[in-house]
Amino acid sequence: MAIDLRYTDAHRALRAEARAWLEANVPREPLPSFDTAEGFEAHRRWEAQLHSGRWSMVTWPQEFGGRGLDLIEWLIFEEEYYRVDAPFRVNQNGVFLFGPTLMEYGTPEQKARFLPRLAAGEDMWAQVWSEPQAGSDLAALRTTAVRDGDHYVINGHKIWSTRAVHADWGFGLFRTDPASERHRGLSYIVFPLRTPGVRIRGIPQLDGKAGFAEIFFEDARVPVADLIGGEGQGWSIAMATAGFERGLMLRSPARFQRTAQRLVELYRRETAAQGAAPIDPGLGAAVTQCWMDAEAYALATYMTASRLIAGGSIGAEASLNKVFWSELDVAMHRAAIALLGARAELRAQGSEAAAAADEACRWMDGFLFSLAGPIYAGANEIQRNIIAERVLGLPKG
Amino acid sequence: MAIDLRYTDAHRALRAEARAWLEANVPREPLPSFDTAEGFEAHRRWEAQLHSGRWSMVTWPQEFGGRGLDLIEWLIFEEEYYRVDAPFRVNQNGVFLFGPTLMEYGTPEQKARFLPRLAAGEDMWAQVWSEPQAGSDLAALRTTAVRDGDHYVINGHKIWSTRAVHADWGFGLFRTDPASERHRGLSYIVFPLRTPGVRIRGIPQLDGKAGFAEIFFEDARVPVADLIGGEGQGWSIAMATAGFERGLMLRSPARFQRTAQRLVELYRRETAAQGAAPIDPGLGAAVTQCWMDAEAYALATYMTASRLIAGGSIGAEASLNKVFWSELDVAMHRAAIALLGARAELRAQGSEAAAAADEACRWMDGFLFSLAGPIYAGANEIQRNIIAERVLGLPKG
Amino acid sequence: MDFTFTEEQELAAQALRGLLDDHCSGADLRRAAEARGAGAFAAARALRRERLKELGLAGVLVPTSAGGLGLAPIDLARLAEEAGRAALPEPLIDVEGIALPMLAQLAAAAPGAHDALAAALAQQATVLAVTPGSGPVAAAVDADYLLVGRSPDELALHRRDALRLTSVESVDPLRRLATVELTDAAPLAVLQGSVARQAWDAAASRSAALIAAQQLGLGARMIAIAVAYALDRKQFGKAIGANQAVKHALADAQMRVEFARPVVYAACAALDASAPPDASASLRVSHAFVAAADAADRAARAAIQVHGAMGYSWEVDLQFYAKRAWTSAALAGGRSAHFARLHRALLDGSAATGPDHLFDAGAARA
Amino acid sequence: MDFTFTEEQELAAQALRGLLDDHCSGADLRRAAEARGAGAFAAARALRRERLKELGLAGVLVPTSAGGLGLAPIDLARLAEEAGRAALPEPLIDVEGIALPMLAQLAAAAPGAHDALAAALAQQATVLAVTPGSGPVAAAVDADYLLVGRSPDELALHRRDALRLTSVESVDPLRRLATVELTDAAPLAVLQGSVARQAWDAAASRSAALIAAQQLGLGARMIAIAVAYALDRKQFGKAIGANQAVKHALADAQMRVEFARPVVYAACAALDASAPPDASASLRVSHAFVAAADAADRAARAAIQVHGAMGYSWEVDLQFYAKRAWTSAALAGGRSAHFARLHRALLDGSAATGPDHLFDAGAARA
Repeated sequence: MAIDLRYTDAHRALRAEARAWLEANVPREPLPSFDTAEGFEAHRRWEAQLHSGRWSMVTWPQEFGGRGLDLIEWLIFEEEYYRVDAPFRVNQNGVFLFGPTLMEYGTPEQKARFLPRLAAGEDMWAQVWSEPQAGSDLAALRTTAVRDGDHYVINGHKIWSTRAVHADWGFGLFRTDPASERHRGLSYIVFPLRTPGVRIRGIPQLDGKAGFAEIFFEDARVPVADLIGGEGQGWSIAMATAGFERGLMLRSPARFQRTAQRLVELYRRETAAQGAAPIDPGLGAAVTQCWMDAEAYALATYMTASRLIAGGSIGAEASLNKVFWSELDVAMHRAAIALLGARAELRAQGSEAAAAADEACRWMDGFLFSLAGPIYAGANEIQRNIIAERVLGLPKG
Repeated sequence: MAIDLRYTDAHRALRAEARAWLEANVPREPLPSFDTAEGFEAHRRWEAQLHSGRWSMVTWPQEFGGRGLDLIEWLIFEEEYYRVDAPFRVNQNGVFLFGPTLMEYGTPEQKARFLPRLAAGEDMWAQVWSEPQAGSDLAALRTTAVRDGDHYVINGHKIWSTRAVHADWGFGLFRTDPASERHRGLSYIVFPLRTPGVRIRGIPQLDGKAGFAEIFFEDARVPVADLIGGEGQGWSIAMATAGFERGLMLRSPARFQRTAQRLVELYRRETAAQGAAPIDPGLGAAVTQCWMDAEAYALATYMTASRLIAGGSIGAEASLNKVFWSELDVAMHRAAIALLGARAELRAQGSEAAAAADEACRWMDGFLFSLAGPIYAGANEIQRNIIAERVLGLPKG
Repeated sequence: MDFTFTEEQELAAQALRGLLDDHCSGADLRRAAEARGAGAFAAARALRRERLKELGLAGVLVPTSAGGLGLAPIDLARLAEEAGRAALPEPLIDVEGIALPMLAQLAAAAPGAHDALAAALAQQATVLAVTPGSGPVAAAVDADYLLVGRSPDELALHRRDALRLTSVESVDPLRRLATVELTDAAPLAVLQGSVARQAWDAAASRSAALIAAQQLGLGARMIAIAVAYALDRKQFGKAIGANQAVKHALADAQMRVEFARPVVYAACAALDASAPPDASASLRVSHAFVAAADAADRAARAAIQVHGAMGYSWEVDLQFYAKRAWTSAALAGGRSAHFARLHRALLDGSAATGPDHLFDAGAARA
Repeated sequence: MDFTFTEEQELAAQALRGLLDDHCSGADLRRAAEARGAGAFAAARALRRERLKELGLAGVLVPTSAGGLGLAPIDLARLAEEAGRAALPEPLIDVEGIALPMLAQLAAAAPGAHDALAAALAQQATVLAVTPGSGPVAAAVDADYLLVGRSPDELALHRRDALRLTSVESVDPLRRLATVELTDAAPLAVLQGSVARQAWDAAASRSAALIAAQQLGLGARMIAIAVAYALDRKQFGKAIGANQAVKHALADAQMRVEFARPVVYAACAALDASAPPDASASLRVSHAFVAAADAADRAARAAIQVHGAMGYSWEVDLQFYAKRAWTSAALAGGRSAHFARLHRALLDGSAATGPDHLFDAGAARA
């Protein structure tokens, strides 16, 4: 162990292999938004194509369809992935949240049933956590799954389920002990989203597309075999999953570096186009700060990855990551919107694909999407409480 | 009534009169800091000189040594005052806090005893509010003033008493009913700082000078005649005073506009001196924002003054002012320190007067002083609570 | 020296607020947005338009000699604020604050504009101005007449149907944008040279100042929506509005709105209904534009954050106000250009600084 | 590819922290500050200096061929952090990280520097470098030798008493500043031309990177002080640290420190003990300097605010760390110059951007 920030030959070979495959396979035109039916199917095909190159879940063990890459290697792959603006991962909740959870807590039968189909891009998975009265307070969940013979009978109301409108399976927390309170009595259960008694209503986002959904359960029957881990263990399993989520896997630094690069390019173009007109110095400062922060986030991730490879773990400091990337993402998009001026509001004419290809549209869509960053996966106010309490040791409020 | 932002002929005459007097009388060299004995006496002489021109308390009624100016006229005077960098008002707590309180709550005898000497610059007044365990929670005061015949016997410990080291009189809140709790049982009492049983210890500030003090009371006897208002009315009287304090009188917009002007001048000089070297765009943005905010603060004060003249009142929105000017003051000084670079840390050689005259020293002293702004007179966290609860109607925490 | 509105000005604003509370609620905006040009809510829009006519604002900035009310931009400030507060989709402020005074200037020199002015003053026709060289224009598709120029040295009046309009979609579903192109049709009337340029300059300043006033209203509305939500929504056993993080974010937004307010009012007060502003008034307008845009943006982001996941959904009305605030920040030259102008004026010494220069020139009008 | 320190590096840092906890506490700093050159605490300082010698750091960046330890700047990173954490008044990092490698370069070419290098490696003499054209230098009054240059093309060694030093007071009472002027005395040794320039360039980068590392320590220390105070201090019936406003301000400061940290380490890792950095490493150093200075400044302001009125008094030790953070931000060219350099490199395209460029060149050393 010693700080040595050079890639090995194996790293370089991996990068070259990934680059060659991606350049040959990444769709020439951006795919339409995966929050539309058309876009979802296009992204689903892309997941299958990724799998055909064995790039769909590079950190998974080979037995489950992965390459068994370590986190540094994963970072290299992600850099190549975002370098060519490859499509966002429609199945990221399956790949990075459910899959790893199942590998840790699932039975051999469950793994055999779910992992190969997940890896092959055959099943898309949606997270089914939140409820209308719970929000960032997950322990306040009320939706019940009551045992009835070989089944759980689910009743209740879930919300903010990302991409559940078009996905195939859901994984979530349910109260299997209706008399329980708070963290106790919750269980981790998976179910097909088309199960009878499950009604899904898309919730349109700021951009009008139904990127998430609410899910109504009315006596929906789910086999007991689809319980993950033990009954009542849901909270501890979910906390492990939430750790992954807030941690690095879902937020590639490469994604933010690519956005920062596009922002710098936009700034250069706009500055050149301004000619002699006075320049808003605040924009130059904002662009510079954004680039710095994207670099810092990438370096921090390499440092964390090294620490994890060396046997360390991520704890509450994952909350620092969440706050940092989500606010960086807002800052980058705000700067871009300011640079674009009156062009920012214009929607591209015609198809979803045209919108995805249009520079201004991409920034505006990205801006609206970025505003969700400080909210989902544990609102930043909650994350800051966690940092203060668990990292710094300040008292509960 | 109608928005008409032109000065009247009377306004212009007042401005001309003030300008002529100030230009003839303001000390050619800046006075040494009033947190030193030498500087305090120099500022005391300046208060007397101001009074000789009838400029020491322009908004006071003529009978008490003022000019009976309204708030707009006061703003004009203050603009002229800061335009020529006239000395800070060492007796401002007397002029703007105690004096107006006494006019409203004092007996005729008390007014006759205190106001003329205050107006003439003979007595300097210090505020004696806070206590070690109270801080921003004034209702937690414990220092007692127990009635014993014609006297109150005071015991306890006050702190953060601004300029008490060199001043003559103190005004503050004491618990006259030792069994009382919170807001009840507090009384507003004045006393000579040299009273037997009163021990004053200067507290050095960040700059090493004793700008405030803690005061220990050990059986200090104060005549009952020096109670202001009724026994137990201290809280309501103090709240009125605190309203003044957070309001406009203590924080002339002119002061911040003058600082913004110096900042812009510094920025212009430094930018010119940089020549071809690259400029930090963040500094240009910060300077511009500071200038805007200083202008906005001035315009807001004119608007409030107009409203008050028309019969309106200041309520919890005074907290908006407090947060705004205190953060503006920090921002201006931070920008200046950044512009000065390595020069900012250097202390002037020699006397206090030399320090006051030195540009870099003035900015660094001002920076350190500005950091107290978000803290004193009700910390900004408390002010934001007040805004949220009393202006916006959000619930108590 | 007085910095308070007249009772008449306040009453007019209250009347407009009442009208918009009734006819331009969040639910009204939602219906209009979801109809997206489908015309299903044309009746609601027509009703709102009729009610707005009853306010009697037609020609508010047009000289009395030309049949108008002869008032000044400051008389529109509180009304613009209310229009912003409601995110009014109709171009009330653009018509009365920007286009009509220009049309009156044109009509004074060119008889070909008389009919259009008379129709507009009689509230039988809608007139909008299309800034030369700018992009798509909101509500142009609904106008009867358009003022256009091939350059800032030309001010020409056309019937809308003599121009080529192409609808463009905005992220703000209530801004019915269209690009406007000239055809071979001759204008009904035309002004050229410095007179035209001055008319455009004056219009640009009025536009920036009145958009800033609308931003004040948008900001205040979004804070009010967030406060209502924070009082209602419970989490961890208490109203989320009891959390300091929520309180302080909204307090900061409120502070920015309240300190943008006097700048906006002073900017409006410094403007004339037709003459271009002097340099000092022009800087104050830029200041107002930046301060109000930033305040509304901060209110929008704070309010969305307070709403949690709801804030990111189409389902809360908050989005209509937020999108209006963001798109407005790019109008009238845009926030960055105004900020850059202030920065340059400070750097080259042309901006007045110091305590005795607050009302140097900017307050000349009254 | 590895981004973890060695056990040796961590142990060395822990040893230094232990030493400084014992001999460079807040109380020690206070006594030193209040003595202000009166020499009353010379004994304490001498003791600390002796203990520091026991760490065996002398010549850490000097090549083994020249009698040093032959290590790299990254080996000093964690030590610099600890020096910052303690606001160490003695120039440990300036001597070992900046001056000694330069002296070794000089001695390799000019025999007149041999004695000074030998004495420094034997810990019998202190050597500091005075950047050409810069202002007053901290601790120069305590040095035995000074490296100076009339320009960046000259590197000359002088005995301190052959130069004219004039003490200057700093707002940071622990920075014993002096201006340094040349006299007629001939240097003991001198290098000229591009070799000298490269030595100065390399020193400037090491200086910026190691000051950034000290800022990390300062920031962390101030947060720790504020946390301790917020746990202890009660108001409105509870520890003030239970307030979200306090929590979130300190959480933000912590975040800025933690995201400056990898940048600082990467910058140190990209540097060589004597050769100047390439363009990419140089930008990373600027990034590290800005990020660390901003993090420490934010920690300072948050910690002062958390302390309330106490934070503004001389009586809490916090001030020593805060003043060090602020004065440090102006060293090594200063935070604004580093930020401006990054901005220009982005604007002219010379800075690498994009996901595959993170370790383009900056990580060459190892």
